[in-house]
Amino acid sequence: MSLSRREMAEIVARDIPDGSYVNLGIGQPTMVADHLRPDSGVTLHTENGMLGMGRPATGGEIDPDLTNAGKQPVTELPGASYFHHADSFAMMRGGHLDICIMGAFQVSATGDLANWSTGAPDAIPAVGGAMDLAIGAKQVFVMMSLFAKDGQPKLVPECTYPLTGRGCVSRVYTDVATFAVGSDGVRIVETFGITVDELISRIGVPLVSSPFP
Amino acid sequence: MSLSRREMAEIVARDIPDGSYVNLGIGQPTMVADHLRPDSGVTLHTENGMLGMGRPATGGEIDPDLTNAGKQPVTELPGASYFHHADSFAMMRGGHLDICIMGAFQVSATGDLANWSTGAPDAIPAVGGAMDLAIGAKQVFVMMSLFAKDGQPKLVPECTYPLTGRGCVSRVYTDVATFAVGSDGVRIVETFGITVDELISRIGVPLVSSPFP
Amino acid sequence: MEAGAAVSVIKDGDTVLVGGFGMAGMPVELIDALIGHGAGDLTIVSNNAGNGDTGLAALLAAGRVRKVVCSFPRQADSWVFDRLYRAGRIELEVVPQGNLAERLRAAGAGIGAFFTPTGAGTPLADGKESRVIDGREYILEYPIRGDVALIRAHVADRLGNLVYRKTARNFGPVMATAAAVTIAQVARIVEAGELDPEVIVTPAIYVDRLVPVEVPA
Amino acid sequence: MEAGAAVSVIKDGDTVLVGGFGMAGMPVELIDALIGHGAGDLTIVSNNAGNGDTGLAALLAAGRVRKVVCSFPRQADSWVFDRLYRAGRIELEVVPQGNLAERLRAAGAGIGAFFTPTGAGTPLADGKESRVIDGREYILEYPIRGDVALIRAHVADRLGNLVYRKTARNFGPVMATAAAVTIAQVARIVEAGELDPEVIVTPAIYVDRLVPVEVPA
Repeated sequence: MSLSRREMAEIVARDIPDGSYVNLGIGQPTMVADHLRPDSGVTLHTENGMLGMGRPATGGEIDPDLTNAGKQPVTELPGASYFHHADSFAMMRGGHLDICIMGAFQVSATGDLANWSTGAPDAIPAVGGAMDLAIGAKQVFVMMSLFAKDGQPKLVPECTYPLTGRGCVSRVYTDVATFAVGSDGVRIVETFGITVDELISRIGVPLVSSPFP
Repeated sequence: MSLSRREMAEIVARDIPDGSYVNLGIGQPTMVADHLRPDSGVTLHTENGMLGMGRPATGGEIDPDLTNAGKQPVTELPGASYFHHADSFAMMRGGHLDICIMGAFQVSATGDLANWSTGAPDAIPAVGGAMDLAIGAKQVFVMMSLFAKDGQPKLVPECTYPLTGRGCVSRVYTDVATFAVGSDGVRIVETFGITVDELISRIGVPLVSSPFP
Repeated sequence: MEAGAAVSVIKDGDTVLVGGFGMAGMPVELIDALIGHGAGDLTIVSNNAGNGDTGLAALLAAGRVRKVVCSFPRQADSWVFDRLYRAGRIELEVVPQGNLAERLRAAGAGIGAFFTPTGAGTPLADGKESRVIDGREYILEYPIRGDVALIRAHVADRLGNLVYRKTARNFGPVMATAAAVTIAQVARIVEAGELDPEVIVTPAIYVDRLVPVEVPA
Repeated sequence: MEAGAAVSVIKDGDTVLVGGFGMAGMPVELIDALIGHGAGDLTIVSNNAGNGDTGLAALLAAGRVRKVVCSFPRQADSWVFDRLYRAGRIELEVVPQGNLAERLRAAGAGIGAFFTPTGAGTPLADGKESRVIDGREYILEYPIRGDVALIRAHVADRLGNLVYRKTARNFGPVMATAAAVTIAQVARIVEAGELDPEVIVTPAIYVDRLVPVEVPA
């Protein structure tokens, strides 16, 4: 059976090595935090200027001066630090984060990412920190459903939506399979309720079924 | 009579507007600090990472972690702040300091500054922060004797020593005259024990004797 | 200084840097004073383009803004900007958030331009100079300077040294360096020497005017 | 971690960033450990090129350094460097101090290159790309990356968050961002949470190894 959003978050959390520095993008990726072991030593970065972000704040904990990148109130863990926006994005752009996790409209076979604009002519362009996140970590993990509502695959030979970053995605976590994107192509890491043959038949991207080394 | 080094420092101090942010270069310029009125509101910057530097430290005040750019122990004034080297030089390069005061080997009629190297073939090149200071303030004041030991003027039509910065000097304080360097040439602001005619005869730079506007 | 007097330095046509990320660090009282002051034809540089009907959104609604430079104008409650944009009554320059922060820093730091990997190969790089350095593609970005910066800090001393609170720090420190005149609203002003010199985030050299704004308890 | 074990990561041929401005912030014990460790053919990036016969000067005297990148090698007591340089036994790249700091920052911040006004029109710009931007001449400078940074801070927490003391801060924070491995010697290590998150200068993400070194009272 295909994965629920919660199960996807569990799978991603399992793949984050202990002690990693991680940025969780807005939306679905924030759910990953719920599945990190407290003793994992994983430190969360939020691009609005903090390392050591804790869980969402509730009730009396809510402080309007302490939010995540989605502008939701959060808490602070022991050992946290604050810094300004230029320092925060220097940390990202400089490749110091181990993993960024983002949603996507499309990912290409060469790891191109499209997640900021559908290119609709009447859309108001808004990119936020997406392009900085895309190039700003040693690894970029994408979380998305593999198929759009109209059944079209979102893992594609080449993105048709405007790009967020080129060749930046290393892993794609979807509801029916996890993929590793490398210089030699896209490999299936794991499937969930779908056969490799069916995956291959429904996606126009050449897939390698051998386990990722 | 020509000015002593102490008198030169007094004259420079007099020309620093109240409330200015000022960097005093190594050597003679540091003497300017002794002549600033305590109520002048002048804040001293030292490029090794401090605003609000106080007088030299003595005795028990000496702290090896608190020095000026000449690596001499100094003190801290109320309202001081510390910052790292990239921030300190960003402050300079960004034009936030009002005045930098430096020594010089030569200054040209167009405000070129030469003060880091005599170009001697066997010299070990060493620039420190000189080039950053030269371009790093709204105004650059130079303090120097007008004539070298061999009698050659150090205010010259064109520098023969390697440059520190181009067109950066706005005032030249010497033992026998103060000069203002502007886009229209070099004007004599004040003379000390020398006539304007003698100055003109001893310097190969066209001088304007009218008061600086 | 009173907020109205502080913002009176802003002239028609000015570029105004406005701190804040959402409401954290947003200098609401300074923006309100700017609305009261009346300057128009402004270019606003800020991370967002206004929320709801207050603050930046109110400034936009008052017709004072010619152009917005920001990373993320489109939000659930950005209806004022959305309406003006769709009506062709406001210009928009979208800048990736990190490039926005770095362009502001470059302005403050005297950097003429810099090569950034962010945005390379995307539509936001269209028309920009690009270059491959050590096998990676970069685009050339230029400084964003402000005539005035409006920021919110936590505590100032009388000289203008600033400390911030938590993630409300965000754009304040870089914007303070990038504008000819920086106006900071703060919850409290203390004497010089009361802030530990080791913890000052924005040195006083970057701050021109202080406006105390009481924070509701 | 003990100093010797910490610096054992340094290999022949590495580029080592060494903090400090004169003795303020100089990681003397880490340099001593590096001398004991024995790696050679090093490129040292530091503001100066050693003073007297200890620290960096001793490393140079031991013949371990192929090249020095610094702003100011020539000092009253830099006889070790002077001798090696005049004997043609060491390479020197002189970089204006602010360009040195900014090139280190660029390495840490993922900036591919930047245009700086410092040095334009001087012999240190020879052979460098230059460009006039808004009427001012700039030269293009590239990042300086280190394999290892050796820095001295004041207090660390167990995660590696650092605070510094006074002007001993100098190059530490930028060098920490610019190296693959950053080793900090500190006077004291406290528990996570004991340092105020608002005052941390170097976040733990930049620090790989901590070496406590007792400071003589």
